[in-house]
Amino acid sequence: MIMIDGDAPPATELQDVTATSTMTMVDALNSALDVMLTRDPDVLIFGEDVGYFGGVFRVTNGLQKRHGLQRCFDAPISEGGIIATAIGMGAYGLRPVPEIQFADYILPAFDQLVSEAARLRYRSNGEFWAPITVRSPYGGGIFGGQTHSQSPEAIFAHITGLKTVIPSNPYDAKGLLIASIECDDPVIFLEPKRLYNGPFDGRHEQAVKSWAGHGAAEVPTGHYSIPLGTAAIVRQGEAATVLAYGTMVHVALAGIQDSGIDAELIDLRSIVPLDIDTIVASVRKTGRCLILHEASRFGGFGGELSALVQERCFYELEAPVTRVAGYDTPYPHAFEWDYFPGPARLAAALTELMRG
Amino acid sequence: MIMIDGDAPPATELQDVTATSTMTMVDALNSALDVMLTRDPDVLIFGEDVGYFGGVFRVTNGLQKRHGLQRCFDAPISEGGIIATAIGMGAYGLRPVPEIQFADYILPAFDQLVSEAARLRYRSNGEFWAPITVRSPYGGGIFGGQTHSQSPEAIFAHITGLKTVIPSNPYDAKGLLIASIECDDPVIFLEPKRLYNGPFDGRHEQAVKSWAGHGAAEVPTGHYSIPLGTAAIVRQGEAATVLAYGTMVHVALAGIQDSGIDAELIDLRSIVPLDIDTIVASVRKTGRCLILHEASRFGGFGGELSALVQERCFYELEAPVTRVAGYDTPYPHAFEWDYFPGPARLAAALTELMRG
Amino acid sequence: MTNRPTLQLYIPEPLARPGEAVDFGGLVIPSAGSVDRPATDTPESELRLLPYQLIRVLDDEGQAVGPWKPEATPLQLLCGLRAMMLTRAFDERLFRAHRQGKTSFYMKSTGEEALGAAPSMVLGYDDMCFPTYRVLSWLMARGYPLTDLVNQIFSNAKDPLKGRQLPILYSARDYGFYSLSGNVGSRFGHAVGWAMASAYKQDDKIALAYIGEGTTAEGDFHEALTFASVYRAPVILCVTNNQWAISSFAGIAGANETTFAAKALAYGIPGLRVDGNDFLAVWAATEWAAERARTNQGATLIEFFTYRASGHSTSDDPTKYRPADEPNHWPLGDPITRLKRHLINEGIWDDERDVHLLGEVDNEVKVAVREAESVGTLGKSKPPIAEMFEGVFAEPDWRLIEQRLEAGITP
Amino acid sequence: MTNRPTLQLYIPEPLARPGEAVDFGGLVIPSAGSVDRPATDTPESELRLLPYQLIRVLDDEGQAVGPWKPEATPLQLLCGLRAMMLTRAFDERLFRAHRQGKTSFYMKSTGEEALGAAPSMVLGYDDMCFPTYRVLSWLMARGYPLTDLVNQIFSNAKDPLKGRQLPILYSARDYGFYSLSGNVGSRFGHAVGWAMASAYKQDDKIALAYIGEGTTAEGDFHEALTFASVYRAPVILCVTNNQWAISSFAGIAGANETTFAAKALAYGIPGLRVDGNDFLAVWAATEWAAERARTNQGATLIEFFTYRASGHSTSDDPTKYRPADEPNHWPLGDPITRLKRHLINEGIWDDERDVHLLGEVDNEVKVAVREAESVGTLGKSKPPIAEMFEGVFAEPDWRLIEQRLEAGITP
Ligand SMILES: Cc1ncc(C[n+]2csc(CCOP(=O)(O)OP(=O)(O)O)c2C)c(N)n1
Ligand SMILES: Cc1ncc(C[n+]2csc(CCOP(=O)(O)OP(=O)(O)O)c2C)c(N)n1
Ligand SMILES: [Mg+2]
Ligand SMILES: [Mg+2]
Repeated sequence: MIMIDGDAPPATELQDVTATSTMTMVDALNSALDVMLTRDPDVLIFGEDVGYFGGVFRVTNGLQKRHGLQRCFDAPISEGGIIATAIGMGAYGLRPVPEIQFADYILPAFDQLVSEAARLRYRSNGEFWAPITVRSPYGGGIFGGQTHSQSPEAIFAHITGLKTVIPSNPYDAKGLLIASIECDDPVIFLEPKRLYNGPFDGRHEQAVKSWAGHGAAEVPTGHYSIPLGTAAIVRQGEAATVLAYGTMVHVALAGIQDSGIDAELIDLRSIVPLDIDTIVASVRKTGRCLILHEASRFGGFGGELSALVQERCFYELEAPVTRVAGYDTPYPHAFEWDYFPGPARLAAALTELMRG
Repeated sequence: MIMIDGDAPPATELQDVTATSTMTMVDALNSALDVMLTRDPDVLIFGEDVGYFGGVFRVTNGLQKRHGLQRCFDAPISEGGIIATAIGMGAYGLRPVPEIQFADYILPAFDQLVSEAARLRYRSNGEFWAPITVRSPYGGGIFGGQTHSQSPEAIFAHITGLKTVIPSNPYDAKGLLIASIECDDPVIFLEPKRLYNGPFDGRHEQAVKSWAGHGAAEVPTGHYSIPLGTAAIVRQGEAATVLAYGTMVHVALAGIQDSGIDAELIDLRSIVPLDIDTIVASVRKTGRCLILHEASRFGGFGGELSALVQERCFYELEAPVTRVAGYDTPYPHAFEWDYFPGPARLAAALTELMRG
Repeated sequence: MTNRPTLQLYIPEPLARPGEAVDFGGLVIPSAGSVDRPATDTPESELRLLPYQLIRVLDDEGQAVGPWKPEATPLQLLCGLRAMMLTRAFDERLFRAHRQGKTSFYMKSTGEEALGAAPSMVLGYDDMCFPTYRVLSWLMARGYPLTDLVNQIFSNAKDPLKGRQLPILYSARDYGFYSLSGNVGSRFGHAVGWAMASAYKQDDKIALAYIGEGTTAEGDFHEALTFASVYRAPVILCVTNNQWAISSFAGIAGANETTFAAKALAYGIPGLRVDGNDFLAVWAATEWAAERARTNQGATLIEFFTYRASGHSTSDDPTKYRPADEPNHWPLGDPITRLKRHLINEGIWDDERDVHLLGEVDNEVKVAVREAESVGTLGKSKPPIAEMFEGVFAEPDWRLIEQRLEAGITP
Repeated sequence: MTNRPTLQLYIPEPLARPGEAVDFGGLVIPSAGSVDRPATDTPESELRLLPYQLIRVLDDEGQAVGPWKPEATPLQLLCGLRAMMLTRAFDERLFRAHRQGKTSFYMKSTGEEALGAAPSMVLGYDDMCFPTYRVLSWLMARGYPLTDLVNQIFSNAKDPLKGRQLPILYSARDYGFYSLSGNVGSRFGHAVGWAMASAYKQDDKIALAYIGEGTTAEGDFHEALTFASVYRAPVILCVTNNQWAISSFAGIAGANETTFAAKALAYGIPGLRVDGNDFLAVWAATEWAAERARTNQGATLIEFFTYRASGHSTSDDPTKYRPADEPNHWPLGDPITRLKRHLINEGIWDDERDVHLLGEVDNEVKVAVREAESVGTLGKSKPPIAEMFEGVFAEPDWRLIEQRLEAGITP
């Protein structure tokens, strides 16, 4: 389903839509939370600085004022405590939407997410479960240095019982966040912070773009959701398949343009559940596959994608599945643009892929 | 270098060897710790129940008595605290060898390992570093249920700055543990607990085997080390390459025998650093590759291996790189042998691989 | 920088090891009834000595004395006694079942039976307990079906948890008993969140959580207490200080430096230190804390001072690290014996009835084990393999569906 | 279960928000000199009121009074004043440098300059400080080269951390200043391990660690204190309670329920609560705790009661969540002004010299910035790209070697 290039989202994905308005990704996420706080009294939000102040990225701005102190409040600086509390609330029957201020700071809560949230339903044979949605800004491109830039999706994708969702534009962000909150499983909802206020394509030397004018920035003001596990075909093409998510969707689009290669670009939107059918159909068609992610390459989610693609499309492949990713170093402050897998690296790899 | 099937370890890997003795993996690990406590006053051990009692798997048995209270002592039940303390000691100049009682319980310390141990040298430009070796029993096959059976190696392999080592026999266990302790980088040293007392090949319905009589159970009593990042070719073969580590090395050997296929079996021994040359050379020769691990398949380390192999050997591959792994469920108590990727699954996949 | 003393690393050690004479370090046991019982709305600033005292109700003669004496009825006390005796009988038999190879693992709560039983009776069925693996007596006090327990322990075809969990890591929602996991401490904060949710919904349910004294060292403990304090959650947070954490004595968790009840002071909430082998004191302390929780006064931390009379689990041999006769010297006695003496003292119980009850609970356990055995012990019977793939998510995704097929299960 | 009160979820809120009158809740400030100074070997059981008091030395007139008055020499105090003024001048100019686009990020420590400066002078160069991002004054008191600081902030070719770190996350081993990381709290336990290592080696070095009051909620805080207590580590653990954690007031970390110093009671170690804007009180408390550490008496927790007078960082606008004039009303004043008044009072300082010093430190900073600018500001200059691949491990593995080539770097 094409939507980044200005097409309207397909009607099947919409419900309840009365009007749209132009939104940044921050606006769209805020709107999703607002809609859910309004519709469901069991939804509540807490996290560091999310209450009166409205979050360091302003995603929860105004929600405490509009919905009351109990619905959106500040939490102690204790990521483990935040997630443990959310799980307990979830087990009670609420649908908490905790925020972790940066995805880098999810790690102190890793045990809660893996040993508890992800396993509660299974081990209790369905007596208890944790319908929590953990929102967290992630990824680089903002000169945040090592601990405000990381992309930890691979370590979640490996955990049985967790879902991991990553939007790339305002329209998806809202629809996927609503679907995540309504989902009865624990969801890690990673928000590409570099996309909060504009569709960044990796051309960092160019002027900053805003969402205004982008097709996916026209967002319904009401309730709608995008089913988790459905990828979006952002660009149709015949020569190769590019798999990406988050910021890298825009980088890929730019890189494809630069390369002049007629690549098909798939925005995974959620990595668990993964839309394997869309991926396989595309690679069967193109015979070539390139995976782009910002996280370090080794052990990253690209490895899983690469393995899946060659397991299922081996005999259709005309060249090795290729990965373009961050280097196997920590995220370095001064070398942000050297580390960042930008459009030039993508274009070069794509060109190389066509030679294979 | 072949050594599981009874051959003597190659001389280049040995130093200081005066005598050997028959050891279980527990004995060999204990011997490694003993040797290092004796040689280096900066080596010390702490962890839950490792002191007077000698560890729930007896790996530190007798060390407190032999080397003194300060060299091997009990720690509070606080995995985060244990690793944080070890990092501080490492920064001071010691070489702590903390034990985490089960790898499942490393998770509360995940932030310390990732954000601190792995990054300290990089971010301080070498002013501080953490030469710690975190020992932890891992893997299943002992009816330990969900939280005493997991194999978390994939989430470490993705972390830049961490090394991850996994022995499969007593000889390697000692040599690799000594190398890890002597290494100036933080090492996650995962001990396949099902191999502690015998070479388990996944044939759970058969009588339990002991290490006695196994070639790799003849272990030098003195100091020697095996360089991290060198795989061992456990079985030479021409038809396919099987990559495994830990318990799965023995399972693979059994499965290969059952299948009757002349597969080459590589024991990775450390997954970071990875001996890519040995892997690539083998797959180039055989044209087929199968990866076996106990952890859940999705997002597991097999994905990285599969990606690397097809990136580097695509034009030599005659069939898709195949993964045999635990299912994408938590580790289930009653279904241990259904979950466990045993020799039958390996043999079937290998047979299938030869058809490809 | 000269002339400085040489630093020394201090490693705490217990007073006695195997082969040495038992030494409880001259443990001072205040007499029963000696601690004041403040009103539950007393400000925390006036409660700061409580964590250093020891609340006891039953004296050495089995009299219930002092301000903490609860208003439990004779019938309630008899039910409590029964629950504790049932727990012990169950533990004995299932421990043996493990030795006989019928299951992979078992853990007893010998000596700590009061800690689950009394709170289970004080709290309501709407409330929720967040257990450790050592509070089976909570379920016993509520009549949880014994056969279901054994089925779980045997992971057999009738296991209520479908073979997914290690033995004794029960879940029993209808009995106010939250799902256990193997990780110690990681549900302590869930209790706080659950209690906050009840307050958020303006309901009237409260939560109670247990944690071992060894496990108080985990970050989870502190995080739970911080949230409980900041949001004044209606929760009772209980440290079961049974002196041992596997082979590590309580000093490794800080017991040489202060009491576990004193950890309450860090959060500005009341901390009670209670004789955990005194059923009435446990009852009374739970009531006090429950009243605080129910009246929007927030959380209470309770240290139950007790002793782990058996080994840690079937994998453990305590004579390897503590004097073999240490359990016999525990100065606070045995909770069952002490409650029994009290009931005899009160004239509502006698030795004859006691012997009869012992036979009765033992028989109940025997019947339950036999029933479970008829379904099958570990490995002899198990739920359908399809159960391995259920419950990972609310709905399975393609991976689970494919793998179920791969495992030979037809849909 | 009927007739129970309805529960209510309590969410703490600060007393004043933007547009409202500043309200410090009638904060009671005990007079300087009013708190006893116990001997450093006093048992913890006799120190349990200390955490609820407030150790102050400088009174409103700038007199140093009471038992905590330290023996710092006039020259030491002047050096302390200089370090604080230098810190403030540096903060002002580098904050502006960020506004001018010369770097990506900056954080000031305005109002908290005493917290780094005094301990830096009390401790030795062999000791180790485990800093937060808000104790630049530690380095200033030890004469760390300003240009190196600015080079780090600009991530330029002369950045001592080779462009790998976010601005201000310094590392300065030779100055007893441990490597900072972006995660708050995660080095608190390193200080304990480092101190234990010193004791293990029978050396005489001690450690000092800082943590923000907001960050005390992390599990790391509790774990560090547990280890420090159990092993009696020679470490000083300091909570810098500056009332705010980004936009969250200290009540979100539990400040409404008790003091941060009282958290010491949970571990059976002494807890001091100290006027953090009083250079002499900070000095004296550090000396007391250092003496305990050096004499094998173990750890001390100190709460420095202070106020974050500026925004959290360059990304923050504090007028969005607190009254704009709140900083002006902080009842404990400004550490620089107060020390200056004291020194004038003592006759060793005057306004003229002060103005001169102000110009001097400002100029020093200006020169350093200019020097760093001549190397280059962020993005205009950086270390060789090869540095990105260095230091991941002691020796690079094939991945780094391959990728270095891929990035166009010839070996
Ligand atoms: C996170 C975690 N770390 C370690 C363990 C291993 N372990 C299981 S029980 C136990 C001891 C717990 O002692 P305590 O908290 O005192 O409880 P008790 O057994 O005495 O009731 C340990 C260390 C675990 N299960 N989980
Ligand atoms: C583990 C972690 N969680 C969250 C953050 C985001 N963060 C950075 S500073 C800060 C506030 C810290 O407040 P406090 O501890 O009071 O220190 P102060 O800034 O007041 O000195 C937060 C939440 C972080 N850096 N690390
Ligand atoms: Mg215990
Ligand atoms: Mg603060």
